[in-house]
Amino acid sequence: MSGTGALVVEDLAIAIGQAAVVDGVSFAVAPGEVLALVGESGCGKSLTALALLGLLPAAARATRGRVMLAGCDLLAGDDRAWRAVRGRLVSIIFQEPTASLDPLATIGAQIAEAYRQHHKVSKAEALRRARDMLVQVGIADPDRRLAQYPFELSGGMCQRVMIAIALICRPDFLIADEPTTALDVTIQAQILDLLRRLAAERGTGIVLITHDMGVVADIAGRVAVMYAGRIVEVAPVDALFAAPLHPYTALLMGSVPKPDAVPKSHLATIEGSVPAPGEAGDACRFAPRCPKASDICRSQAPALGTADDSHLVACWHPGGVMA
Amino acid sequence: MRRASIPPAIILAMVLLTLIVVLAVLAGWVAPFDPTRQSLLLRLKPPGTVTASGAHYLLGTDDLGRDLLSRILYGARASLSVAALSVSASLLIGVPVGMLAGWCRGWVEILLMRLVDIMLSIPAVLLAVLTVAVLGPGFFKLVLVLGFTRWPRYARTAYAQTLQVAGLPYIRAAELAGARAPRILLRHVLPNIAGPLLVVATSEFGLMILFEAGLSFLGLGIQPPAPSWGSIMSVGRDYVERAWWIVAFPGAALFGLVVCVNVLGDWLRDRLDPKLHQR
Amino acid sequence: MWRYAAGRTLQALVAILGVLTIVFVVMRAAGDPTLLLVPQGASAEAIDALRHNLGFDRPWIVQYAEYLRDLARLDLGVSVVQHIPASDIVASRLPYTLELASGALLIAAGFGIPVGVLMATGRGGWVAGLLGTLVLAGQSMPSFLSGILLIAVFGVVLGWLPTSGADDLQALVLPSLALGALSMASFARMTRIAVLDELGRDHVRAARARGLSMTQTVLRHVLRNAAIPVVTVAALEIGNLLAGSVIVETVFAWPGIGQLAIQSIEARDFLVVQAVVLLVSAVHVATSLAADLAYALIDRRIRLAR
Amino acid sequence: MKRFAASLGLVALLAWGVPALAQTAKDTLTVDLPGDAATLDPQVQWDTDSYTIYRNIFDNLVTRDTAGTIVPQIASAWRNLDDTHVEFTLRQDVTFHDGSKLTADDVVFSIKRITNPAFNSPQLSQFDQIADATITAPDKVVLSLKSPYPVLLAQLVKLSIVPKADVLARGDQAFNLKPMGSGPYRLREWQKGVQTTLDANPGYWRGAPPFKTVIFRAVPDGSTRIADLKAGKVDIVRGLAPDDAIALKSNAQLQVLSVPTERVGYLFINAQGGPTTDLRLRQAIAYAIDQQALIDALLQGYGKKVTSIGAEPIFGYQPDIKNLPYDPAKAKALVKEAGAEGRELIFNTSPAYDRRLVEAIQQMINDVGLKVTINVSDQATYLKRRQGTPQDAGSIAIGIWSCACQDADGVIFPLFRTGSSWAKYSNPAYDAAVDAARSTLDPAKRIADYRTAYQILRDDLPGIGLYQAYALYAARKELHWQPTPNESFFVMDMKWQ
Repeated sequence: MSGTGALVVEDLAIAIGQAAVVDGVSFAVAPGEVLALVGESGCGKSLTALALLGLLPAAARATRGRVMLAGCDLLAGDDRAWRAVRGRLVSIIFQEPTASLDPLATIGAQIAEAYRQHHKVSKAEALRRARDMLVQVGIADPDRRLAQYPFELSGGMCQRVMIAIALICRPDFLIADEPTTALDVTIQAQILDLLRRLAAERGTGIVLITHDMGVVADIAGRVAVMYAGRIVEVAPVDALFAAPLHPYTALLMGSVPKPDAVPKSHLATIEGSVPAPGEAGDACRFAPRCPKASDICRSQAPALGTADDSHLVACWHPGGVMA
Repeated sequence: MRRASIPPAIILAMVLLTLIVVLAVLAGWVAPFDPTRQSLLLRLKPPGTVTASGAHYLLGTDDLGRDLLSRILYGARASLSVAALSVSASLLIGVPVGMLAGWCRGWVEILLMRLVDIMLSIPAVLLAVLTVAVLGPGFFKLVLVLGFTRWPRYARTAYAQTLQVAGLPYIRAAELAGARAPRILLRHVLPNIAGPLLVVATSEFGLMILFEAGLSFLGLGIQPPAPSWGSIMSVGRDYVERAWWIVAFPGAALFGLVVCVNVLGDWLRDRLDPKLHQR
Repeated sequence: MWRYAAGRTLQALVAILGVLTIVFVVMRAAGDPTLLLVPQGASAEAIDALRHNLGFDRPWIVQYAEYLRDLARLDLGVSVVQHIPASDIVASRLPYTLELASGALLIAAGFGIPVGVLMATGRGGWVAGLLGTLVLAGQSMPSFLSGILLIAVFGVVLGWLPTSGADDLQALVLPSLALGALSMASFARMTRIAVLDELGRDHVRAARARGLSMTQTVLRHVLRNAAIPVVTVAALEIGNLLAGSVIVETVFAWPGIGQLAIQSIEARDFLVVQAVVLLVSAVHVATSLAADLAYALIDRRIRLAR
Repeated sequence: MKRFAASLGLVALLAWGVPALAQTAKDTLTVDLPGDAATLDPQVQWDTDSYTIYRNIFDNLVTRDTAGTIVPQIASAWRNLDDTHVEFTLRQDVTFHDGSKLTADDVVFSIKRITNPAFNSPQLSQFDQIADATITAPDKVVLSLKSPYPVLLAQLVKLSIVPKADVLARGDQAFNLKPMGSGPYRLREWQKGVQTTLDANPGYWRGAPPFKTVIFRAVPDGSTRIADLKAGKVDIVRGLAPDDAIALKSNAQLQVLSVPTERVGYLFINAQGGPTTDLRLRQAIAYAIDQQALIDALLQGYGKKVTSIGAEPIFGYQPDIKNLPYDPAKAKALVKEAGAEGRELIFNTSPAYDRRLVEAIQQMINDVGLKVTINVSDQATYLKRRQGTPQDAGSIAIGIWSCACQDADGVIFPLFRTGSSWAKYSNPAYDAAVDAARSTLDPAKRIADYRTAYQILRDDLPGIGLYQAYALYAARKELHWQPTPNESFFVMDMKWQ
């Protein structure tokens, strides 16, 4: 651990055009911690992840907030500053491992490239380190793999390669954006295991983005629930599973089968649809779908407030279980 | 994101293009002279010439003493309609052929695509010259010739795109749901392949004007004395030193048109391209 | 794969035969060369006699059968105008055509591709806009005009380059520019689309996430991938450049296939036209075949990877 | 981008570094022609570019001097034995480029070769009146004719003498590619489609040729030819437009060489098909055309008004039989009288004819109440139509005619004689006159016959003479040369000072 402290996101807002798609998101990840960022697709969690690395697509931009690492605001930095961070302090892995590798470059070249980007070493030296890294992520026969092209590898293998790329510079933080969604079940477990060990043994702080509560239950330490661009609840995983305070979380939980059931599960359908960005006005964004919505919900958005020391929720009527 | 504001360059291009089209359509009202009216005593007069009788030649005269401005305005009509009609003709032939080949596969594909190969490998200029020789010259024959020689490019694009799109899950779903092929092709495939076709069509638009110009240079374009931008320029090139205005003005007009059409084509394609909107 | 290649080759041969047949028919429909060969004052009888002796009064189908028979023996016939085997005439022009086509391709790709990359990566930048506009200028000037302007400026006024002819490599510069300018815009737009496409892919984002700068990413990961569609279209452009150079060759007195083709058509020198068409369509069909085969090969890999 | 600019600069530097060729001793004359020679065998191709080149390699039986008079070349003298037999006396001091002597055998071979129908010479029609050629003495050849043929000598100007032994030894095809003659220049290299290089024949019987080397380049575009000349790449160019000639006059290093030729610009009017079968319309067209305006404005004076289809250098031309004058009012009246206002006339043409002339004539005829539609096709199609049936030939067409024989027999005979492929006109009286003029050797009688013929043409108007065309060349100032009315291009007659 290089000891840069926590990765802190404060009041982050992202807009596409005039529409705010992420609005006032704040959270922090400590070294060695696994924070799960959960929510339906389109809730802004992937954009938040990309913002942490300054990789927002051209159409989107961060309009407010800070991303603090080692006392610096990354959002205030220029591209050069970002490049120093990416891959060295913070890395990211994506949902589609096969698509995330350059189809025309060898595995070895791509891993070595990541190392050489931040270390002045020879190609041979970088390749040696790439080989070590492949071993660490559990790839057998690393020498052969180094010379292979992505299309010759399976999806799970590719994700291991992605992780190897992400970790080769020993970053303090790893953003994992739905890392297992595209993989089949057994591989999924192996990858999650790899991430868990990473956090435990290396002290890497992990932000795990997922919509899969099963995955959350499996490895997360803390959970932040996002809904329509806002964080609606933050809690340690046990507390959240024991007593979700936000109606949305509760609904999400309700849709999760018991841990011993099939692990790959999705959110149950929740009636109604997410409001389009900018459409909600001042109201609580969940109000249209919320069974407990009252007048105040429809006129004023609730702030993220403390329910108990480690449990935060943004709701006018927190707690209780729905009928 | 869906309603991203239109960049000023695009607005400028739209305005310019509209202006050119409107002027071409209104040539009969706007043009100060009959574009074919010669005056052998007023050959090669520079822009701004005013005769004793008070006739004002704003852009000068050509080698037969005709008013250049009027010729350019009428020429716009000819050039634009040649380009528009021949591009439409190529689209009408090429796109169905390409889509059919990409959709049906099998012998239909082989037959159609080999036909495309045949047409593509006959040098267009040669075919054009030969066809003019056989059919005789004329505006609609010219359009036919151009449309007939250029459709394979659209067919190839439509074919490649249809191949890609036909494999997409929702197309298969529509097929499984019992939708008929023509409906699927029209409703689901066509909108998906429109972007690349648009790029081809906008590229070809300018090329068709140049193509007509080339035929004019060889003496086989729009029949004289009717003007087209190409024929004006092919005359003017012989007078580049003595009467620069004959090539300069239609050249500038053509440049403006080509830039506008291409820029708009690229912009429309980007808007139609689903990939650029994801992420 | 071999089966596919063999089938495609066979189809290609049929396609070439198709081209020859179409051109044969259109050429005959356009009339024979007798009137062009005789002096102006020749009597009607003299004209008919020459036409008969040259065999142009026989039914087309007989002439066609004869042509096919000779073709099968790899005999392309003797030009009625030049009294030399058509194959010799075409062969003597081929090197010039190849030179000009490569020169033009170099110019078109050399300018078009970088501008296309700039247009795709630096979207909205005024430099890219300016360059893009310049490239489009190439597509908006007829080559008979750009050609004579290039000659006037670089040949006459500045005296830097030869005004015409094909004596040396210097003489290649201006015609290549004039011809290449026409395809430059195609290359730029194609590259722009291919690069935009590639920039939208996950592996580009992944490369950026490793700390690569935009430039590094484009150079190391985007260009190579974007090259595939660009090369395919470039292959199609080659066919275009081979024969599309009629006017450029005429203006610069460049003795290539294009000039030969138009002169032979105008002279109704059937066998030379057929020989030119045979060559051009063979090259064209071969490049298209190569592109298809390459695609079939690459496609399997890409599809697996994506 | 930068690198390209740099290499462009480098290329420029290299070009700059080549020292300008010293102008003192002129070794090489470089000529730009519109096209390459189709063949160099002088007996199989008769197009201007080919003969411009090959006539410098070969000698002809007879030739014309600068004034246009027929003078000896290989034949030193000739006389008519009777109406159908001509005896030629041959020079004995002429050798081919390989050193072999040019003999009567070669002359007879050349005549028999070109007149052999199986040889398929397109020029056959120029010589098909020759029935036989026989050697009567080592230096004497007698030509026997099918009938009295007054233009024999004028046609023989176009007969090049080829070496029998060489042609037979190497075959026609090889001879075409590397021809050998007895002329002032011999072929060094023929780069097909590019250029032809000739070397001087130092032992030429008429003296040493003026330049050691002559290069004929094929440059199809007129503007490029002028650029070549201005850039100093070439010394003389053929095929100059009048407007370009005017533009070049201000250039101190260049000159325009021009001469009125035997070539005549005329307007064909279809008397057998379409609206112009009505004589009144043909007359209206004749009244509608302002010859002088065409010559002044479009030909810039490089053309001379003619009164009928002919010109000064042509034997039989009648300057006093006048065209109808320019009188648009009369033309309008005639159109009205014929009830033909707004009738459509097809004006067939090809890129070979000056587009501006065509458009100007269109306007002139439109101005008197007819409606002319221009129909441009390539030359082959144009010829097919023009020489096809009267219905296909269109109502009017421009022609620029030369028989290279300077005789009315080569002009109005093929144009209007019944049965000729060009004629869309038939008048027995006219036929009788031109037939008579063709079959007598008496110049006075021939003149009288052509007078009759021209009078009939003026009355019937199957065509109108427009102007006598000029041959226009642009050259470096140092080149001294007088172009000739028959448009020959003999380097032998040039000088560099």
